[in-house]
Amino acid sequence: MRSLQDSLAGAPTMPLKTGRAPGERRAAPLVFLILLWLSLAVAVIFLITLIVNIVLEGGSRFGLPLFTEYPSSSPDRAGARPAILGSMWVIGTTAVLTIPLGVAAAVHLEEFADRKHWFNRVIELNVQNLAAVPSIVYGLLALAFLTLVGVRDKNIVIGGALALSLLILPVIIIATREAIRAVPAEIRDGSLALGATKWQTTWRQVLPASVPGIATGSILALSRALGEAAPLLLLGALVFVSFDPNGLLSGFTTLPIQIFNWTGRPQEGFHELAAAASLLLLGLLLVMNGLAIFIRNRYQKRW
Amino acid sequence: AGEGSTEGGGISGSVVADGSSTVAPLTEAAADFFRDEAPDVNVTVATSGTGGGFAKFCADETDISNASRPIKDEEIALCEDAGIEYTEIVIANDGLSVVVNPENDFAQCLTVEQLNTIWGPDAEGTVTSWNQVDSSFPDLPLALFGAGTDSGTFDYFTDAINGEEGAIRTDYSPSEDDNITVQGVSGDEGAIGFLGLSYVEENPDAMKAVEVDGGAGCVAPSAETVQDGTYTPLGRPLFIYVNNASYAEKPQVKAFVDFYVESEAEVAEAALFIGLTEEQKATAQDELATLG
Amino acid sequence: MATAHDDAPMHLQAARNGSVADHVARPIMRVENVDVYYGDFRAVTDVNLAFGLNEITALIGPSGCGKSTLLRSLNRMNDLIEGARVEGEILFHGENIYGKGVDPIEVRRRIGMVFQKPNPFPKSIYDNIAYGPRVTGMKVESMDDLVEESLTRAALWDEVKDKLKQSAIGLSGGQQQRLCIARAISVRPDVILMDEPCASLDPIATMRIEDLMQELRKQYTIVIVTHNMQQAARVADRTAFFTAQVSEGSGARTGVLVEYGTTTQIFEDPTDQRTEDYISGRFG
Amino acid sequence: MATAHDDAPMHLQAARNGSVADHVARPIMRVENVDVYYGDFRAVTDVNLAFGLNEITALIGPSGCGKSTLLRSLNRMNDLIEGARVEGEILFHGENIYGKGVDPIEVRRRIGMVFQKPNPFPKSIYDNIAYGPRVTGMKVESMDDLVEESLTRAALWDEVKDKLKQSAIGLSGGQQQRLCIARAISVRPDVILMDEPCASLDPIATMRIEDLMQELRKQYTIVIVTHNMQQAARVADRTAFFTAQVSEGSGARTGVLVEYGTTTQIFEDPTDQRTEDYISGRFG
Amino acid sequence: MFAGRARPGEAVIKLALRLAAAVAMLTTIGIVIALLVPAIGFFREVPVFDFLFGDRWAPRFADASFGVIPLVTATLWTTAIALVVAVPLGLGAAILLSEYARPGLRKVLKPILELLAGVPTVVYGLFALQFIQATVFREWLRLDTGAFSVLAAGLVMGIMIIPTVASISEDAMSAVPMALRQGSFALGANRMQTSLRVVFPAALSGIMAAIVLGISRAVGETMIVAIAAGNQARIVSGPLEQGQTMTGFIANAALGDSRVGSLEYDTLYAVGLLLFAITLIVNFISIRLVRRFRQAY
Ligand SMILES: Nc1ncnc2c1ncn2[C@@H]1O[C@H](COP(=O)(O)OP(=O)(O)OP(=O)(O)O)[C@@H](O)[C@H]1O
Ligand SMILES: Nc1ncnc2c1ncn2[C@@H]1O[C@H](COP(=O)(O)OP(=O)(O)OP(=O)(O)O)[C@@H](O)[C@H]1O
Ligand SMILES: [Mg+2]
Ligand SMILES: [Mg+2]
Ligand SMILES: O=P([O-])([O-])[O-]
Repeated sequence: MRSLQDSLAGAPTMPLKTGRAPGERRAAPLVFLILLWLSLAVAVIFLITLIVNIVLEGGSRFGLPLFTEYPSSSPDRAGARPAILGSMWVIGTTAVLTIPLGVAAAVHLEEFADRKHWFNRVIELNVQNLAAVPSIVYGLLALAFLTLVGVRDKNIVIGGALALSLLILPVIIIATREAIRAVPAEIRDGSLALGATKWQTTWRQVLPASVPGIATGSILALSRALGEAAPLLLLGALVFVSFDPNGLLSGFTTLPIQIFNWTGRPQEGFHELAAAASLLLLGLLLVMNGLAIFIRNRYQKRW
Repeated sequence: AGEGSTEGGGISGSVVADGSSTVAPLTEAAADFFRDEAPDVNVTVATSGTGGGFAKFCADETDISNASRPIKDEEIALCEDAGIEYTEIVIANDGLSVVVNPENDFAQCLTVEQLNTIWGPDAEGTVTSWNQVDSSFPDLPLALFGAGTDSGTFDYFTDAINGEEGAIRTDYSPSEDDNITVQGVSGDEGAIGFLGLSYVEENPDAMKAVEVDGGAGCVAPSAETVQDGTYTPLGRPLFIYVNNASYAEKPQVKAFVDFYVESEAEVAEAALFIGLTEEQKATAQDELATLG
Repeated sequence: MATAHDDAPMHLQAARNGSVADHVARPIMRVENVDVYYGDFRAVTDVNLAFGLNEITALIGPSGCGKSTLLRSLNRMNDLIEGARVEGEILFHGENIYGKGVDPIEVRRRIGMVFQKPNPFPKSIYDNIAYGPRVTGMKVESMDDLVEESLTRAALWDEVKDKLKQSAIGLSGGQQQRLCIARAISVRPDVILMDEPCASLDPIATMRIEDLMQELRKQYTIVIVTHNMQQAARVADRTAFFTAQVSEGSGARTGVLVEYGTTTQIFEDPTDQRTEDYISGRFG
Repeated sequence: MATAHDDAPMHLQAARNGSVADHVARPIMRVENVDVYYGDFRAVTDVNLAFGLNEITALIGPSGCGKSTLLRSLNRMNDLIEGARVEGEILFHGENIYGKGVDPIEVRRRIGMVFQKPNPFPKSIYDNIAYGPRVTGMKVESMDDLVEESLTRAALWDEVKDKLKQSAIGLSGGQQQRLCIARAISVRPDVILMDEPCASLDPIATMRIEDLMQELRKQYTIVIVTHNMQQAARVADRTAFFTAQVSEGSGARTGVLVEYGTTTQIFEDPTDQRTEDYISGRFG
Repeated sequence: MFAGRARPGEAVIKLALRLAAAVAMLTTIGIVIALLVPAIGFFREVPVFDFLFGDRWAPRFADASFGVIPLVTATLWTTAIALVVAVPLGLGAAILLSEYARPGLRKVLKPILELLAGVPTVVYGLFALQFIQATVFREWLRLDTGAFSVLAAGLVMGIMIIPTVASISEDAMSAVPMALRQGSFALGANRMQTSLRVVFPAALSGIMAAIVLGISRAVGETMIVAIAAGNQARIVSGPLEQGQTMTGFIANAALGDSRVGSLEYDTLYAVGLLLFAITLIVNFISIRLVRRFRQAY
């Protein structure tokens, strides 16, 4: 132990200016920090390379015709109009099917369910499991279901939406539960203590307060659905569609499928088109992610 | 009923085609052009492969079935059981091409026997190097790519080269997507693959077609050699099968098919195929007339 | 009152037999032999208390002795906690609020609550007040009048009357807490429970709330949990002192009522040593 | 000392000029004209204090007056909070710990800290103690001895010597807090800062920690923040009373040092009215 | 006095909510039935043993055989490669975000990272095939590899699952109480020591869960492997070889068409069932781990 004298002398036994040789202990943390940044940098550089690649290949094809033209056997006059509309139809239908269902399920699990009851425990476990089931399995499920109910042409908007809805339902349930959980208990207590019922509390306090979280989660889930190809492939969505889809029973193709289709063509022009469509898809996803982030940052309350 | 393109104007409804991915670009091109005639007709062209297409066709799920080979006996039986009557129409010609990597400078011409050596079921696991095909070839590992098992191309190739449909070594990369075959062949010096002529013409840098000796000397695949029948045994006709009932009852199907046959030359050109000979076209039109 | 073979201290005996509770002049609520459990854990045991009409009763005691638990069981807010269970009877105007056929929603309307952290809804000031009457389907002639009345009683009207449409989140902590009191009043309860209502407020805001309580007690019965003994001394008519008893066997800590009496008696002349230790700051 | 034209109260003047601080016999740390900011918000202003060698100094005052803020600035723990900034000088053995070239890591090793809630690492008891010496690269002859010594000084050795390999999470709250003290000791600091170290403990555990502080002060200088005035009265040699001053213009609340002196003086003979109000429980 | 009011509306609503939640269960039951029925048909023709342990996969050839081992080896390779990429990079990013980045920076970096998970897998697949494999591996690095490789597919898949690993690990690390970090800093530890010796171990089960979820993502990913890993079902013995994964087979088979009830159709479902079973098992492990990390402090 240091002597009293040392302390009284007014000078520390060791200076606070590190008593160690510079670099001796500084090197490791610095290298570590560089490694950390590097791991992020690798990911970001990869993303940039990917985008640059696509822009180089498809940038020249990214124009109005991509949006207005129908697919064609000639790359010069081909566009992705039906695929864009098809994506909108399928994603729109998916949203209408999934969001109310997902929110309702989440509300049940979070606000009403008796967590000890086996039924609810099984459902909870299920939701977690379903979130990790490969998307292609949902394609198999939708295919089997449509076969079972006797649908002949499985490549219809409602069929695709069914597969994608089941795919993102668990994602929406989980996101909604988190949003609901983030609403502080005090708000619920305050409402209930006034004589509000549980449902009134949920409907008037909890859900409005969790709208930003639900919106964020739903947008991200839908953007995932927008980029999915595998399950739709199983439903036979790899088709040439030369018309605008116009209803739930209409045939369709989607952007990712159209991209996949074009890359399978012999002509280089189609590969450029595929890149241009990829660019469009990436742009859409960027917009959706951006929107989600905006909502998250702007509206999510810090309680 | 007529074949005039102007009459398409008022027609609406849907036409469903499925089947060969080889033939699909033709039907797609036809659909593409047809939209100018009858914008309200919705034509979908799916690509389940020739066999898959017939399965749906005989289940009455489609109006038109694209095929890169003639219908098989068991498929005929299937259609008969379901009471589906149909008409076969030759719609274009193709040269099934055998392709190798552009770096490959030794395999200029291969005989059918040599192809059989490479692709036969017995070759599985044993024929792994080019010099087993011909001792003058270098000791370069073989890498094989080709059409997937659902395709008419597969059926046609196995029948023509190995003498039995579906008989082939399994240690090759089958794909329903021909562009993957292009990628595969262009990416491997020892590669060999088979696919439609259009892919060869569109990807001259990625691969080159070898000449095939079907007994009468080496012949390269081209429009002429296919049309004049000298590119044997891999020159082949491409078909569409039309559901008679659809043709009779759905004006949009009739209009589309009539248009398709009428404009086969432009369609074939757009889809990078070889058009019909005069003779073939006349036959096709006769077939339709009897349905008319 | 104490039986000879029982060695519990006198006053505890008394409480157990309900006799101290009987001293409350005009009891509006009575807590009789109440135990509160969380699952298997008994958080509070054997409480007997009575709350006098238009009186302020303070519940004091060290952290974890179950004050909040008991308070929440007085208006069935505990129902909402999974596994929470009340044994014994809690009588409101003589009727057991845990009795069969009792609607807990109605219980909560009649017995309002104010929490430790002000918890205004993220809505306008007006809507905060109007919420209770709306959800309970109260017949209201003029909501505007009711809002004004509630805010006036909570001594907040003058400060907010010009910004009723603004979000309640923008108010200061003290204003928020008075808003919560106004909100509790809006559904016309008989009793108001308050769980450390000033714990997160500064001294000036605390003083205002204390003054407000004195005002409110003319019309309401108030039960307040507080950590601040001075506060209890300042505002309460009666004080109940709780502590946590460690059971010898399991080591589980259970809250017990040590002593209950007028505030003057508890602070100046406690009968129990533990009360005295606590009051004099020896622990807690 | 006070200049005639200055109307601030006497003792504040004194503090400002450092004269009260000068009364500390053997100061090991001095706080000179310190303001602490969080971004633009000035949480504490104009503090002058000195901590005497081997003394226990208590910082008391109502919630939010900046006690924790000041304490954290004494060993640069504030560096970890975004936007936190210290103005003025904090001298340790005469050297400004915010001076150029000073290594905050070294500052923290020399000036240890114990927190309000016990925060043992989810590791074994042994590893909890060994952690500090290991990360600071202390040259240790025998880690086992060091662990034993630290635990012994923290009056925990006997209770845990047979389960050193067990997780520290399994200890009781009081044991955990003593473990945290042992952990702080293990790197041989000169000063130990404690921020309400007993706030989450029961009376018995509190008592043990208080006894321990008396023991530790023989070798260490201790600065303790406490809410519990009785605790300050029991353990501290000197007491500094802080309060929050509301600025008239902006309404911002800033912590100020009201009065600093021996504990006896502060509790028995406060010079400032606010101190007296606080001590006598008039607010807080 | 407290007589309850009848609230029939609420009962209906509660029932509706419960039914909505039950959809999750119906989905699982649906998956199991949808996969099991055709798979049973399959196993009537092909013994389970031959399926699970056979080393030749040639379901649609004249000389058919149904040994799934080749598909499994390809899946193992792509998954392993993906993890080798995603785990270190994902954890690095997670530590950076949770322990080093200020809130402002985090707000920017996290969404950028998350974008990686949003890129359509078709786009990734093409990038793997045309850029990584063709340009980088063959042209620039002159690696001895063909048109496809499990390495290119696995690598890109690894990048894709970085956000999955990073985001869940970051959650786990952020959940470690501030008090532990403060305890460490107060002892004179630096940020690296605090991150690695205190935060990381405390968050370990959450981190494990993140990795396990990454595994199930990689096993189930379809388009990238279907496009870039190759289509030849053979036992893969090195990263530069091509191979067909389970998902790759399903996608490829779906490009053709199989009649309901045919053996080809059933084969699809047999492989689907195996895939589902694998992800299910992996997932249960993950849920277990997450549960443990919730209890930790
Ligand atoms: N929701 C709960 N589930 C289980 N145990 C609980 C719950 N709430 C409180 N407890 C336990 O019940 C006991 C009493 O807690 P309670 O909050 O009523 O104490 P308190 O006297 O209000 O303390 P404080 O002064 O800290 O608020 C404590 O041991 C606490 O851990
Ligand atoms: N990290 C922070 N960022 C911004 N402001 C802070 C931060 N920490 C504390 N403050 C503010 O600084 C002021 C002083 O807080 P501090 O925690 O030091 O008070 P305290 O005296 O320790 O109070 P308590 O007794 O409640 O612990 C308060 O107004 C508080 O809101
Ligand atoms: Mg409490
Ligand atoms: Mg503090
Ligand atoms: O698609 P195919 O033409 O090869 O059947």
